[in-house]
Formats: sequence, C-alpha cells, structure tokens
Amino acid sequence: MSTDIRISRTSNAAKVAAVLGALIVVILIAAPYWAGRADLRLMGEIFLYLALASLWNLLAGYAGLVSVGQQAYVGFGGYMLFALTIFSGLPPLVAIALAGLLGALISIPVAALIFRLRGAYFAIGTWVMAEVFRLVFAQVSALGGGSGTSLPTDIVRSMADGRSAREALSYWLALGAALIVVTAVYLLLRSRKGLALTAIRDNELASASLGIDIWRTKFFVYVVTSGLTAIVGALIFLQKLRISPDAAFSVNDWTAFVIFIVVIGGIGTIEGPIIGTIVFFLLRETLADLGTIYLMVLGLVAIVVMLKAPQGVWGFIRHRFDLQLFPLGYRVERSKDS
Amino acid sequence: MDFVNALVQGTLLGGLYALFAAGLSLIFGVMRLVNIAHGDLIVLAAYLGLTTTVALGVHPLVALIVVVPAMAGIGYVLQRAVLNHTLGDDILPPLLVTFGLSVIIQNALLEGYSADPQKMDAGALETASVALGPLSLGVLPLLTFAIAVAVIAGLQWCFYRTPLGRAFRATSDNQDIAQLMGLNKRHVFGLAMALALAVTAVAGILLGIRTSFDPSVGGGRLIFGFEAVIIGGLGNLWGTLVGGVILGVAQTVGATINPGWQLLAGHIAFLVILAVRPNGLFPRISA
Amino acid sequence: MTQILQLDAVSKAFGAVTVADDLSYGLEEGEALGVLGPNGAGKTSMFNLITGTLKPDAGRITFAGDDITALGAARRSRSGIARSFQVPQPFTHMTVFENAMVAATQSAGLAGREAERLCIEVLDQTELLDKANDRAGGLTLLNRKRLELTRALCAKPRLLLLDEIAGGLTEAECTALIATIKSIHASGVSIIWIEHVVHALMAVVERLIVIDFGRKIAEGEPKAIMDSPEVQEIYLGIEADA
Amino acid sequence: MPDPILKLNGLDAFYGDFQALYGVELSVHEGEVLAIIGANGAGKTTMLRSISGLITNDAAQISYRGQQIGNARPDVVAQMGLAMVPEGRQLFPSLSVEENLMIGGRVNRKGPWNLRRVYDLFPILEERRAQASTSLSGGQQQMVAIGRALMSNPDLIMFDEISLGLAPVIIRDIYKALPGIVGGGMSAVIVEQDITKALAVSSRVYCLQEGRVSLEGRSDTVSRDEIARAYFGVE
Repeated sequence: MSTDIRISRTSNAAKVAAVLGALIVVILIAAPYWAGRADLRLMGEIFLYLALASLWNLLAGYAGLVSVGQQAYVGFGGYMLFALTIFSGLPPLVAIALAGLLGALISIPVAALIFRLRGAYFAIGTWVMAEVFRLVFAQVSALGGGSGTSLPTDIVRSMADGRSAREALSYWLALGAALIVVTAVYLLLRSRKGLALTAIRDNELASASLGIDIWRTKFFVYVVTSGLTAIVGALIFLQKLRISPDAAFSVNDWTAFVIFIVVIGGIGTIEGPIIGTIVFFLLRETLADLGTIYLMVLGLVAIVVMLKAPQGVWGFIRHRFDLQLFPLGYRVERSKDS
Repeated sequence: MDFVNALVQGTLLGGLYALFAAGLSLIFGVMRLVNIAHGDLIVLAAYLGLTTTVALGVHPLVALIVVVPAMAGIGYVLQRAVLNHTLGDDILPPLLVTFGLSVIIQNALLEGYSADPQKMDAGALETASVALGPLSLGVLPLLTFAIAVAVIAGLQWCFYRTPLGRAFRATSDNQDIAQLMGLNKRHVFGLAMALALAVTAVAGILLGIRTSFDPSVGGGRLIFGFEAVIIGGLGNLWGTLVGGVILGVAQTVGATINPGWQLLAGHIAFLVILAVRPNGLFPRISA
Repeated sequence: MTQILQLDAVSKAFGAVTVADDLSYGLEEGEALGVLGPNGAGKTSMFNLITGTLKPDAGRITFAGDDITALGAARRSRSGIARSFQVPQPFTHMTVFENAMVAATQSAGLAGREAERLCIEVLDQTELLDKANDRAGGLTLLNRKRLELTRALCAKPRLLLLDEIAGGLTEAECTALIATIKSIHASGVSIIWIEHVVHALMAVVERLIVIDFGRKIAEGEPKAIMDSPEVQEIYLGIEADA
Repeated sequence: MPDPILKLNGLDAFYGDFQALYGVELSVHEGEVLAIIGANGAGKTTMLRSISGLITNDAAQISYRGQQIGNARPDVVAQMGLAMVPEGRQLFPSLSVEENLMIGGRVNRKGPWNLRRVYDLFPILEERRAQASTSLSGGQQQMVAIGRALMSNPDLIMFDEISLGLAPVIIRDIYKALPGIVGGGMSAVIVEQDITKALAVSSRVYCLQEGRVSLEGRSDTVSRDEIARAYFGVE
C-alpha cells in the first residue's frame, strides 16, 4: 500500500528559484568584469554581511542561542589572519582557513562556560566573552596593542598581481563565503541534525524524549557557527587591511546590525537574512548621509518590525503566498489511483 | 599597602557597580526581562543630570530631585508603551527591542551632546577625603557606597514589607494567577520599571560625578551591572551588592598589577565564578 | 523470560510533595502492565523518572540489564524507551509526517528511505496518513493523541509508555485504539500503560499496579486488583463506609 | 426565572491554535452551585480561563450581570466579583501563607470575608500564617487557594479540579466546608472529575465532551446512564 506514496522534498517554486539563483550567481561571479571598483567593494561587504546574518540566524533562529557576542569571532578571525600571516608567514588563504579552525577550537571552552547561562543572560554572557577577547588582543603589543596594526604590503601583494586582481580575488572570496555559508546552512537544516534543531525549537521536552541530545546539538551549532564567523571575520579585515581592537570587536558593527538584518528579513528562515541584507544596504545607501539619524531610524525599524511583524519581511511573504525558496520540509504525495 | 588600598578602593567602587546592577536585578526579578539598554539609560540619566545642573545651576546631588522622577516617568512610559508588548516565552523580542533602544539612545545622545566626554562638577565633594590610618578615603566613593547600601536596603524593604513588593513578587511567581487577584500586570511591570530607572538615575548621577562619560559608555556599564548580578546570584539584592564589591575589588587589584588589566581582571573574576558557581554565590531564583 | 525494566526503591519529592516514594517493581520483556491511581498520585512523574525527564532523589532504574539512572532522556530514548505524553507535546510548527520523522531519525536512528517508510507504515496504522501534511499545531485532541502514539512507535521502542492515551475518546475510537495497542503488544513490545479508562486497560494488560501519593499500594492480576476494597476506595472514590 | 448572573453565549474558545470549545451555551444563576464534568481535554479548564479573562474571546460571548466581558482583562473581571480557585492550587511560592491570603484581598470588595473569617474556616492556616506556602501539605495549600479566592468577596467563585491530588479524607473535609463557603448568596461553579462528589454538592450539572455541551440537567435527576453517554460519547 505504501507503493503509491512518495515523499517529496522540493516544490515548483523552489525549482524556479534554484534556476534563477544559479543565473544570479553566474552574473555575480562575473562582476569583476562588469562592475566598477567601488561597486565591487560594496558588493563584497554585502556578501560578508549576508554570511554573518545567515550564521547568526542559524544560531539564534534555529538553535535558540541568542548571542550578542558574535563580534568575538569576527574580531578573533581578523586578528588570526594578521597574526598568522605576519608571524608565521602563512599565505593569506591558508591563514583564513586556519582562522576558522582556531575560531571553532576557541569556541569550545567558551561554550562550556557560557552555556551555563540561560536565555537573555546567555546573550549578555556572550558579550562579556567578546569584551574579554577585545581586552586580551589590546594587550598584544606585537599586534599594535590598543591602536591596532595594518596588514604589511608584501603580504597583500603576495595574494595576486596587481590591484584589480587583488580586489577581484577579495570580492570572489566574499561571494564564495556567502555562498558557502548559505548552502551549508541549507544542507545542515535539511539533514538529520536540522530536523533535530527544528524539533528543539518547537518543543524541548518532546525533543529530549525522542532521542535528541539538546545540549550537544546546540553546542555543535555554536562551534560550527563560531568557526565560520571567524572565517568571515578574517575576510572582513582582509578587505579593510587594517585592524584594531575597537573595530574588530565592535558590538554595533558585527552584532547589532546583523541582528537587525535578520529580524527585519525574517528570523528562522533561510530567505530572511538575504532579504534583510538587501533592505539593510538599501537603507544605508539612501540614508547614510544622515549619520546618527540613520542609526536611530534603523533601531526604530527593527523595534517596529519585532513588535508588529515579528516574522519579518520574508515571514510575511511566506505566510501570504505559501512560498519557500529553500524547501526544508517533507511532503507526502499520494498518486491518484490509490 | 598598595594591595590594602586597592581592596578598600575596590570595595567602594563596588557600591557604584551594585547601583548599576540593582535596577537590572529588580526588573529581572519581577518580569524576567533583561534590558540591553540598561547601561545606556544610566548614561542618559547622567546627561539629564548634566543638563539639570547647567540649566538650574545646582549641585549634581540636588539634580537628583529632578532626574529621579524623570527617569521613573520614562521607565513607566517605556514599559507600558513598548516593553510590555515584548514579554512572553520568547526571549528574542525583549532582547531585540532593548537592543534597538540602546542604539537609539546612544545616537540620540550623540546628536544632542556630541561625542565629547562630559563631566559633572560636584565641587569640593570630588576631592574631599578622610584619613583612615594610613589610608586616604575619598568622601565621594564613601558616599556612593553608603547610597548603594541605602538604596538596596530600601529596595529590599519595598520588596518584602510593602503591598507593592507583594504585588511584585506575586506577579513574578505567576502572572496569570496574579491577574486573577485583580493585579493589572502591565501596571505592575510599569511600576517595577519606574522603580528600576529611579535607581538608575542615582547610578547615572554618581557615575557622572565620578568620571567623565560620553554616549558610547553604556555597554560597559550594562556589562558591569550584569556581572554583579550573576556573581551575587539571580534575584538576590544583597547578593548584588556583594557581586559589585567582588567586581570592584578584582578591577582595582588587577589595575594595581598592570593598568591594562583593570577591566580584564573584573571579567576574569566573573568567568571564574561562573565556572565554579554557575548560579552565583547567593542564588535566590533560577533563571 | 528476561527482565526489561526494574525500578529499585525509587524516590522523588518536590518540597513537601512526594511524587515517588520507595517505588519498586519490575517488568518482563514483552509484558503489558497497567497503572492505576487517582489524579496527582505520581503516575506521570513515574514515567518522567523512567524516561529521564526527572532525576530520582534516591533509588535505581535498570533497563535491559543496564543501570540507566544517570542517563539523560535522549540516551534512554535511543536505547529503546518511548512514551506518549498525557498532555500531547507535538512539534506544532512541523507537519505530522515531520513529527514522525523526528522519532524515526533521532531515536530509532534510521535514515533516508528507511525512515520515511517506517513513518508511512506507522501513520497508516494510527490512521493519521490523511493528515500527514497538516501542521501538528492544528490537530484536534484525538489526532494529537494519535500523533503521540505515532511518534512513540516511530522510535521503534522495546518499552512503550502510554500516558492516558484513551482519555476523552469515544467508545468507537477507544475500541480501535485497543486493537492498535494489542497489535503493538503482540509484536513483542513491552508496555506500561497509565489509564483512567479501566475497561480499555483491562482488555490489554496482564498485570496491574495501583499508585497513590507516589507509593505502590497494590499489585497483581487485574481482576483481583479491581475487586479489592482498598483500591475501590482510593481509586474510584467509593468510600468504604458509604 | 431571574436573569442569570453569568451567561456563555455560544462560546468558541481556542487553546493555542486549536479550538477547545465550540458554541458553548451555559448560564449560572444567583446563589446556585453548578457542576461541570467531562473527561480530560473536554474543554473544562479552557472554559474557566475564558470566563476569568485569561483567554480573550469575543466580548459578546460571555456576559456577567448584563455586561459583556468576553474580552475583559482578568484583573477587571476579578474586580467585578468573579474569583477562581485554579487547578493545582497555584499559590505564590515567594509569599507566605498570610501574604497569599492578603493578595487575594487586594480586590477590595465589600463583603463578609476577611483574614479573620478565613482563619476561622481553616484554623490550621492561622498556625501556619508566617510559613512559606510551599511548605504546606496539598490539602492545606488547597485551603489557602480557597481562602485567597474568598478574600476578594466574590459573587461567583469557580473551583477547577478541587480534589486533584488530594487524599480522600482531605477531599471529604473540603467538600464538608463547601456549604459554609458558598452559602449566603454566593454562586459557584465546580469543575470536577469525581462525578459523585460533583453531583452531591451541585444543583445543576453540565457535561462537556470534546468542547461541546453534551448534557445539561438537574443534579438530582440525571441518571448514571445519561452521564456515561455524555461523558464518553457512548452510543
């Protein structure tokens, strides 16, 4: 009797989206050949924010770990890039990968400590950890102490010949990071572990009774997210070429804005961070001249969205049109003759 | 001798941290709300104090007469108009909304007062000191500590000896049933936030007399307050004072060893206590 | 026969309220045991102690020869203990099928087609196949209870704990449920069943225990237990002197 | 018959996103004791939570003394004279026994009940007045819960699963005290699993089954068979 039943994990909308998405990716890969230098830089920044937002969304929106201290790993990754290239003479690309690995490693003892805190206290605990990271790096005089340091020019030159080639490489790395992160989050959520995460989000009591180790699952997500965040951090400071404790561990730049992006776009969806990043940069590019007013508007928009439409822009669209571009669920389909 | 001095100065500094923490502890105790904008509200109170002293030409401590009710009013309105809508099982809305508030307050202060550091002028009070054996104790730190003890004693009395405190505890225990007793929880929460921000006003003025401040220093004050709360144990007001003192002492001792280690030493003290006593030293409620 | 579950002097109290008081009993592999007792007697707490949701203050719990007292709920689930909750605990934002998949993948440890096939089979058995794509949050109470049973079965348990699964069902629904539980039992799964609907219980179980204030006050063959005056007074509220 | 003091007019209530009550019609008259029975999940608690304002409904679906209260806040409903003894007692653990009672008296309505009278009704509570409410036995906690509700001098008191988790002898004592509580014009709604007890103290009974009223009648005339049919849906 089960022969006429099949399980589908995709939809027509998702197939269309996949084709369109692939097309857009191809166009974006070609950007260094059609976009100006300033646009390329901006797009690189957009992709890195998209990666940060997708990671924070995985952490908070799926694993329920609302961290306000992810700047710890952004800054850590950035400093590792500088330290490994300057002191160990590693090529930047190797240093970036290693920064991710070290970020994941250091997040293990951090998690062991702050997982003792619950809910909102966990959130502030993560902030304390980020402060500890900042103060520690400010003590390292070889990296410029409190005032920071620049990436030596010979290291920058070693990446590629010529400025435009370097900028193209830096752009592709940012694009690659965003693609890898979004794909990784998507595949993770479709996997067995993703099912566990979604279940935990719905009901911890039932999850534990159905064999899900809640602590371990969250721990796993925290470590993976931290490692990937460190890679993104390394890429951010590869773009900036200069690092200082205050810039590297800025709560506003690497966490507040990222949270606003995710919430405005729609937390707990893969599409949300993408939409949120677009909205964020549209706002920024149109209102940036207003300075502090722009930031107040951003804060206000985030508050209003949270209070009036907590599912964000994508949540609204999905609800209205029953649309999912990254299908995660299962549909049971029965053939007509059953 | 340096060490004893650091111990005493740290203890007195702990009074200020306890004042940062008391409001945080109070609102967490009553409504399980963690207010990310708490530090920025302390800074806001300092600026209100500054404007009051300048406009009326009064001593900063006299400005309390204006700033305390003003902050209490802001607290009540903020709670009723915004924060009450964020309360529920999901921790994200209060966190995000107070994060948004934090960004708004910081930038509004930047807009209004610029990024230049400011300080309140408390005249002779700032430099006055009394000698205690070989130690010289500043009158201002002593006064701060005394005020912290008085504020916490007052909050403790309010919480355990008055009908308002009974309403706070009942609503904290079980919101549904408290409402069946005729308590309007939105109003009760509004009062709790008003009381918390009244304490914040005191903390802000004392901060503004002690050191210079600018719109960006709120985050640090939130973290000190938070650490004092966790060290002392959630929901325990006297524990919060102990937490503040431990934090203050760790910082001043750290600074004695190496000036760059002041803040780091405080954070490390916090992390060590989190590692060995995750519920704090004197826990009263579980988070 | 081999012992599948053994409770040795298990105790648990919350302040002044004792939910398990020196509780001991065993269950043979393949046996079906019924549990009776008034509301608030500690029956659900006993399940929480067996599944690891609660940690006992004292005593020992052995499952399939292993001491599981210190294990968490997840490990116990994977080792073959499944339960249905008295107050259904669906994953409300997931579909019925996805709810089942959680059990099949996380507890039974199946993957891919194998997991999907098991879920379809069980959903067919529990009459939820038509609702497979519905969000669990929108189900009626009856279907929520069916979902509880579905998830427990998708975990491929050796020991199945049923908590008031028949409460609130109509006679016809109850009859169908009894048939389902009988067939689960016939397939070799050991069962402990807490139930107020006594006739449903009597149709399936081979042995009864009665619990009150966390204590085991009677144990034995179902008919004999139901006829004892002590049980009648405590459980049915019929006063001995009335 | 005079107008009922409380009336449910086709109450549809939701428990989360699932509908627990379907068009329930029910009325309570001045001074009467009404019993509501039904299996687990039949919707009894949802009904009491709706009446007390903890679940918000359409305004017109619940009326109290002619006023529409379906969407009124719980504290407003309490001020109007409706009190509830919740399932599982639900005392305030951070308050002492006496403070629990005093918070019940916050609804400052005129009437015979005060601390003195509650202590006269349950003398053991006066001995334990300064203790934490969590240190009491289940039966004593139930006394505090009842006393706490009485302190507001309600016109209508609702008991949710009054005998849940209590020893038979304690349940007997509490039911013995009931006439002294609900006499003097106070109306009462009693939700109870123990059908015998419910019928013995009430004048009328409603049975709920899957969110609908399956039986309504006088407690002294309904037959066991009728109840069994209404309770389990036996055909």
